[in-house]
Amino acid sequence: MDASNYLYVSALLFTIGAVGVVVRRNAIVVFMCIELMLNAANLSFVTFSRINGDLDGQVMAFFTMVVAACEVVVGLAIIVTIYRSRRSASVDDASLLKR
Amino acid sequence: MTFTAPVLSYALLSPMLILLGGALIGVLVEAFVSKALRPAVQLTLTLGSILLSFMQLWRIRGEQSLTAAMGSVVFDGPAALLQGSILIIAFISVFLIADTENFTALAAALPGSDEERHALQSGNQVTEVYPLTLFAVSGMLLFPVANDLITLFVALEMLSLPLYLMAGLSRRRRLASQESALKYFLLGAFSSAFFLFGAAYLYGFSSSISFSGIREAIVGGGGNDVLLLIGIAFLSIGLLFKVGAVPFHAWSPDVYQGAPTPVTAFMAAATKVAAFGAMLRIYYTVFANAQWSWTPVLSGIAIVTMLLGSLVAIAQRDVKRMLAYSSIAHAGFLLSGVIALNKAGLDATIFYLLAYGIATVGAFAVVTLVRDSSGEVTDLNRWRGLGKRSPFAATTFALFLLAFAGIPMTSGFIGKFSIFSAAYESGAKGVVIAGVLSSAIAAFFYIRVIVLMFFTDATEDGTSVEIPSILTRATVIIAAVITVALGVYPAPLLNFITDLAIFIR
Amino acid sequence: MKWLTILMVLPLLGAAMISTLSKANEKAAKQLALATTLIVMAATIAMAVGFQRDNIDLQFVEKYSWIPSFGINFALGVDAIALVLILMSTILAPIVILAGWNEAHGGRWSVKTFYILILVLETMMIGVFAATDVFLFYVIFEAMLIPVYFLIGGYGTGERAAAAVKFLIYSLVGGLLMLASIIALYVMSGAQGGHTFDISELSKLTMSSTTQNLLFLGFFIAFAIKAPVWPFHTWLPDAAKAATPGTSVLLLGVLDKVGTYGMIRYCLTLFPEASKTFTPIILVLAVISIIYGAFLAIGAKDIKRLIAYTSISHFGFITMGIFAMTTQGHSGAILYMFNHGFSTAALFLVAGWMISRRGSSTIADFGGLQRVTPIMAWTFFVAGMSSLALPGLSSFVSEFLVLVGTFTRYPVHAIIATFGIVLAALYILIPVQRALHGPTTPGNETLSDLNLREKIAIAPVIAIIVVLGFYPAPLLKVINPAASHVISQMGFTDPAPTNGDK
Amino acid sequence: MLQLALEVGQTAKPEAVMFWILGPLAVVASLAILLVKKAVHSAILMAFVMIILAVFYIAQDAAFLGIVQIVVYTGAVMMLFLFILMLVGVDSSDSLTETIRGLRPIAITAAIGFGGLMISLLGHATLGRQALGLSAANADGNVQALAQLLFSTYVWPFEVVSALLITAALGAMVLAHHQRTIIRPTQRQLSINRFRGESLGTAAGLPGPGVYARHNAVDVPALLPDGTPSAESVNATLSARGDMLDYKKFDLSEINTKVEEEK
Amino acid sequence: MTTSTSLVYLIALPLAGAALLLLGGRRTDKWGHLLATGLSASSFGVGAYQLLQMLGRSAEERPVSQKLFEWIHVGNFNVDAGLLLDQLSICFVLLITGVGTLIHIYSISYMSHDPDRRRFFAFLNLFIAAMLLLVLGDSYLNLYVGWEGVGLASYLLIGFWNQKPAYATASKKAFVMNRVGDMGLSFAIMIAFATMGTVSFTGVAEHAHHTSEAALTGMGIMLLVAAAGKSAQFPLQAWLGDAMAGPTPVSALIHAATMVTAGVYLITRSNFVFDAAPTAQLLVVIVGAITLMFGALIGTAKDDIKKALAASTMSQIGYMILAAGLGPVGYAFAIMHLLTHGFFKAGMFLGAGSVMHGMNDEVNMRKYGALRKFMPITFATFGLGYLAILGVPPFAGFYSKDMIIETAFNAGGVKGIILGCVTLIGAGITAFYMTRVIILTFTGTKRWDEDAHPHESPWLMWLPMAILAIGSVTSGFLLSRGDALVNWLHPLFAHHGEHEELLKPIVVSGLALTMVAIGIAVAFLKYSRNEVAHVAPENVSVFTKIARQDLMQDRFNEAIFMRPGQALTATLVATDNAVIDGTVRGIGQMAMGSGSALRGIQNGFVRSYAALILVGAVALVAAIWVVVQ
Repeated sequence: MDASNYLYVSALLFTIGAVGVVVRRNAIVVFMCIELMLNAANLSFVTFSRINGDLDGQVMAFFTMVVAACEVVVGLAIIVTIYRSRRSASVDDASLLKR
Repeated sequence: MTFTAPVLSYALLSPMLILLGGALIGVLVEAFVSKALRPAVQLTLTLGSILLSFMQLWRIRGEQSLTAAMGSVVFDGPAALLQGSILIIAFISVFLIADTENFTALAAALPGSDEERHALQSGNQVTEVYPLTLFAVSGMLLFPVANDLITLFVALEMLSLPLYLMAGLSRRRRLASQESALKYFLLGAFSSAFFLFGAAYLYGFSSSISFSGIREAIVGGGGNDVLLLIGIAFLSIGLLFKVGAVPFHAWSPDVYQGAPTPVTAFMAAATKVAAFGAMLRIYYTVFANAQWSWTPVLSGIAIVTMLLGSLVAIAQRDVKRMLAYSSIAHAGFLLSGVIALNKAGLDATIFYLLAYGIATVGAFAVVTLVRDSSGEVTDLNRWRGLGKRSPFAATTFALFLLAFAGIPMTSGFIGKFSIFSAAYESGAKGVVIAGVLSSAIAAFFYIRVIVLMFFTDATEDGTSVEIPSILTRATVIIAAVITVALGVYPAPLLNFITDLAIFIR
Repeated sequence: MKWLTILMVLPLLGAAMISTLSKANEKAAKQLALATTLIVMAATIAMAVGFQRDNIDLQFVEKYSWIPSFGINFALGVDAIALVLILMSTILAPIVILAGWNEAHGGRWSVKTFYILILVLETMMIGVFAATDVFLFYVIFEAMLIPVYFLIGGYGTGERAAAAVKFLIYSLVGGLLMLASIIALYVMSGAQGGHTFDISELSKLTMSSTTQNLLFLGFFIAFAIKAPVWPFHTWLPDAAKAATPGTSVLLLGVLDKVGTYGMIRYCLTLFPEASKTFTPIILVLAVISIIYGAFLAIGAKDIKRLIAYTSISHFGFITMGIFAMTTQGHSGAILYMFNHGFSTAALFLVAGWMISRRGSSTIADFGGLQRVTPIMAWTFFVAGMSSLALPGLSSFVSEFLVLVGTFTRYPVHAIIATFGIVLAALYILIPVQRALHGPTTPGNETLSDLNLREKIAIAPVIAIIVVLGFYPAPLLKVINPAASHVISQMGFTDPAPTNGDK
Repeated sequence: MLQLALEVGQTAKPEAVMFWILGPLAVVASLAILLVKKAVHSAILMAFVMIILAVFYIAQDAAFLGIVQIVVYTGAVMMLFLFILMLVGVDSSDSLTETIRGLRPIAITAAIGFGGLMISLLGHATLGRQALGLSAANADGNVQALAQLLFSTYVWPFEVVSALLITAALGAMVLAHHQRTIIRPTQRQLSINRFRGESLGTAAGLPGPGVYARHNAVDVPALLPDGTPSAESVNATLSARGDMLDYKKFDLSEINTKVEEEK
Repeated sequence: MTTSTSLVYLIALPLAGAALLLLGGRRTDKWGHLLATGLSASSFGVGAYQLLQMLGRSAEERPVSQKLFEWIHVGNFNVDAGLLLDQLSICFVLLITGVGTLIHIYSISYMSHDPDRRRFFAFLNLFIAAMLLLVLGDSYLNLYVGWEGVGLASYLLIGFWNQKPAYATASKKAFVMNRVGDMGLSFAIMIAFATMGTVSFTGVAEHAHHTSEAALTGMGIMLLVAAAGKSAQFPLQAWLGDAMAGPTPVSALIHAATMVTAGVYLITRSNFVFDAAPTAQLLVVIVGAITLMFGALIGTAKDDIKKALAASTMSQIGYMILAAGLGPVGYAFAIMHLLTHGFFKAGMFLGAGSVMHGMNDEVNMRKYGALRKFMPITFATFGLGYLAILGVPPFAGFYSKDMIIETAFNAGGVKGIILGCVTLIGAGITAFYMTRVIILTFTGTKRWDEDAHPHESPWLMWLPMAILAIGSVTSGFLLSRGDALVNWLHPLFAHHGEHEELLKPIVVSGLALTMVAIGIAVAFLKYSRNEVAHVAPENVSVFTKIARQDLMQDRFNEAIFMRPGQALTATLVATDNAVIDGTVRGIGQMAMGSGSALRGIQNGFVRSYAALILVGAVALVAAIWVVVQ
């Protein structure tokens, strides 16, 4: 089987994630879509790692996971704070700042 | 399988290590020092770490090494200059952060709740901002010296995460502040994903995640460039997002406005230095040989960025938003230094970064001074007649604006001149013309603010200017002095930069 | 002796001393400012005495390294053109201060600030003419906008803020165009043997004609805005109307000269070929300025705007003289710059006194002043005569030289421009008739005549106007070598008498 | 098409089968994330996609990552998401109608353009070198090889990531931790306060609202034995909100408290 | 050429007087007029001395020059402040200082009640100085200084009573129309410099013969324009009538005897140009002829005594210009008529001033009448002037005017006949309107207002009148005796071949006298026999109406220059604001507008921002796709 097929999946997942960020209003879902994008990137790393025959890509993917975990902590903390203040998790409600 | 222990050259890493150590101690201080003592201890600790870090940096400024941390970190002249600039900016920004009026007393408390009121009355302070700042600064120091994609990504997140958090800690208008944190965070993470995706393709193209490996792959050629181009494009999105280039700029006005002003100052100045530092290294060393592919696109982005930043700034009614758009325009100017891709461009960009960063901190510092009973007043209409009520604030603000506008005798002019001449030298005449044009547009709104402050009479509600704390005043004065000094006699710094700013590969 | 540096430092010292005074001590600030400018004037005259007038090289040259990495020097030096303009500036400064003794009082800020700004401006006025490094010139060219901006916006009248902004924006836009050209020059100098901003080095650059044309335009438009040449002139009437009379004198008398001075010093020297290419267009613009400025002056209802428009007309003459490329035109233009400084000063200062007494600058509000305030009226009249270039007054010599110099090469332009002298009679005599003649109209009966201070201030101006009208030789002897040097460097020789091609 | 033609040995066929089953599933599931209304469902689908990715990792000789993906990512991170979803309201479902004008067409066009272009570009990509498998790199075992890299070549980022973790923890603390600004009194302290106070008047506890009052409502103060209304008897929140009725008008001291004996 | 060091005093003395009186202010009120008169007289003395010196030298040695100082030296444009006194200028010097001094004396009394008398004398002195500079300058540029100087002095003196708006307007009009002429002089100088490389009289004279006719014609026409402006010749004649707003001595000095004759001087002085440019010369003649008739016709309809005299001046100068245009043969006669005219016209103006002085400054002749008895001296001096202007032998005008008529006839061909007839008819009309003035003013019944108390003027006023009257009587005879003036001026002009005479001199004189007699007769019939209406009658012919309105000259100027000029000014003012400033503002507003529009992108929704990033990414990918394809 051709390993590049994984790349196509990765690209599709990345695209879907990116669109999700744009179309979904729930902050948590938006954030999940970002996670999907990160996962897609990871899949590319792993695939390229296999193609290139070295493990640097896997190391990078590992770091991505760690960093993503940190990001999730911070991000969810922010979302919760906003939710507590506004009683809403919709990103559209947070639009005081504009123009 | 044998394991060889890694060798780290601690001397070269020490500026970062000192800061990280300071941050860790700061976390411990949060846990163990009594509330009353914390602000003073944290402030001393933070300033001490930055100072120590700077002193260490000064000692090693002449060093060059590609293997400072097993190849993850490169240390050379530009690295020293950029790190030094970040440390200077951070140092005076911390003065602003130390002003108690800017941060919420208790971030977890609901806006407007009893709990918040109690916290305010008890003089509570979120002293955690100090270690967060130190973490951010160490991330910024790491960003321009990173020498592989992993370190670059980690540094990017390391400078971003504390800033996401700090953006939400404003004392007044907390809903807006939290909103800015959310926006900054979501968009930041979104752009990180692009960055990462691009990194993956660069890795796919070059079979290496180290900069040298990627550069060799570019020089050596091989297959076609599709993977490389995608990699460059997406990696650039992440970097351009950080510097606020159009069309990846949309976060910055909102975040600049919503975040506590000291954080805005710090973010606007230091992040730019770090991000442009990283860009310089990447484009000047890694992507240099693929110049044909990215200079046209980057030129287009630079032109659009300058023009849009200047044009939209004209229509702003809020001083922080106006400064945000101005910083977008400046990102465009700085991009022309990246495009230049020559020694003059490197020198000019580094000089511009320092000059602009310091003036930015100064300008935002003045913004923190203009207050009424309910906090900072950022509505430009209420800045009318400021020159009468507070000559100090108005005069220094005017000076910073003139520096932004690039009027001679200010650092901004030398910066603009050097960066445009570098860009012109490289043949990017369109960028220079757009730069000149947008400077003209930009001058319009800077002058409008000066008119507002000096030539119009105050409205009824009379914004009062609080007597600034010594530290804020110090920031303003230091920034003003440096801005003028670099405008009148920039030769020493320029020579210093010229001698030092040589990338090693 | 480092004359030029001394000249530039002296006003700054004065400003520093004034800044130590308390705000309430207005009188001391004024006296100190006056004393400083007088000392500067004396020093300038002392320097001018030592000027070798047959030496076409730069004199009193000084050079200090400023920003070595860009090849920028703090380089000063004067030739005859610069010397004459510096002389004019430093003579005008004390006159302006003395004449506008009280004009700082209506301002937004203290009297002290006003004089600090004036003195800083004087330093820059000297520097801008003395600079021989293009970068230094540009720095001062732009930086001097700032004090003027605050002088107009802070101490002016009426729509002062808007006028100040208009002035600044116009100038900045022009300046930025020039900056683009300077950058190009800098880069080219780097490619052709090392970065430099030395004007004589830069003039040796080789460049394609397209490049030269574009760079020329960058410089020229900046200067045309400054000068101001039609159609870049609309800032001037507003600024002149809003500014205090003293500021207006410095604005029209000195600052605008930077534009015409720049045309000679930078446009012609750096881009001789492009100058030739654009000469036809520029001459047309100059002629339009002459006629257009005159017509608008005739149509002006406000006395300050009127004077501003007359200046547009006069700057048209100067520009025409510069680009006529004959020694007569050139010398005439340079002399015109000097003379215009004084005739405009006279007009503006007297107009300023009239306005401050009457509380209005609308011409229609005056009437019959000759009976009420004869001395003021007559000084205004003399100033007006100088403005319309009456023979025997200084402007005539220069205006006629410009015309005759232009005629030998461009007869049609000169003929059209000459119609300006009829229009000049109208734009001066109309306000003279309305304001000075006729019955004394209500509101003017109790105006007071010039006091001693004002007489002392205006006397030297009138004296210079009259003396130079009859005896311009001392100045012309200084100017001529420089003017013919420029012309010959451009590769021009004066047209020989044609005898009608017989 | 990438000239990868990677020989994956005996696993070739099973991997292809696995890929062609799970690949489309992953795409469909992720699409579903966008389309389902309830955030919880999105989260479940997300976890599903992650697990599929973990399988992909393992299939591509990244066993360690596959495990980490399941344990850390799916197990911890996604659970954190779910936890927060519970906090925010698990039942809440989003409306999927677009409220920002013009955004949806832009998003769809961008998505199709982006996906289409990316796939088209990948189709054009060439590597210019031989594609290798990981057999050599993983010779000593995947985990060992990764450890070798992590603790030598990438030790610096590895160390630095710790700072990131601390930042995250600190950040969560800052935003979520309610520091006590007022020390909550202990039972003992309360007792002391009650009995060692200035008067013993309230030692027996505060009267409830409405007691002896003229009305039996929570916003009507109780009457003390002497007929005066007691402000303390009404909930502080009500007083703060100004919802309490003016207690003065319930004062009985002004009317004659002496009850006439019924004859 | 002889050099001298004393020429400068001619100018310096009156100039010093002007400066002293103007700067001295009220302190000089008491003796200022005396000083001014004295200085003018001493200037006359210097002039007389120079004449004596000159007489003592041979014809070639007579011109005297003096270089004062270096004036304008630029490249090959070299003009020094230099003076030249030759046979031509000495005539003018003596006329100016002589008549000028008399008028100073007259003014002492005439202006004695004016609080600003000192200023008046200052201006008179200024005028004398400027006029002397005009005739003494040795180059066109020096002449130009005097030329504009007299314009200025004239402006100041016409507007001396400028508190009256009409007077102020009149002075402005004079100055502006003079400036049109000055423009012509500027052009002439420029042409001279461009073609001959010199602007001095001697230089131009040397170069003239080898310069193309086209250039000389251009220069000549421009000189004619200048002359027309200063001498109130067609088409720049309109200002002279209004200039009568000034005090009467001014009219006598400037607008009769001296300044208005500067045009004649200029043309005569430039004889070398006109001699080589026949076209220009022809134009001079035409202008002279037109003005001659023009002035005469206006003169017939004016009721204002000064305006009638002004019209007469215009007409007489037309004679001179015509004569000057006839070339070498006419120059001397032009100068002769100029001199005699200087005497009799100045005398008549002073007479008019005397009348006005006695009549409460009334100028309307219809309110005079029968003043002969009350002002005998005035009547006598005025009458002598009248006879002189009519050309009755042996009064001055007879010699000068007859010569001009004669020369006109001799100009040859049709041109000669036309010119001769014009000059003859002009003489007749002159007789008519001058007789009308005499009748209306001095004879008939009194038509004064109630409060008028006519009386003879004091001696200080009538003495100058008397002296001038003597001049009116004798000057013609003296100057033409033995062709004294013609021979005197002869060295300056090109020699002319003898023309064949069309008519014998005696025939011309006869014809002229006949015309004069007809004119007088018509005037007698019209005015002496009928009662003169107090108010100008309205039921008059169209021609009279037009003549009263100065032959529509003001209307013409208004329609052709003033209105379009005002419209142009208004248009330009509007254009400046709307178009040029509007463009600038428009650019500003465009920037503002686009700024506001672009703000719309920043709609506050984080999802839009993300979409923007996504779109940016798509754009980048698309760019790559394009590159790769």
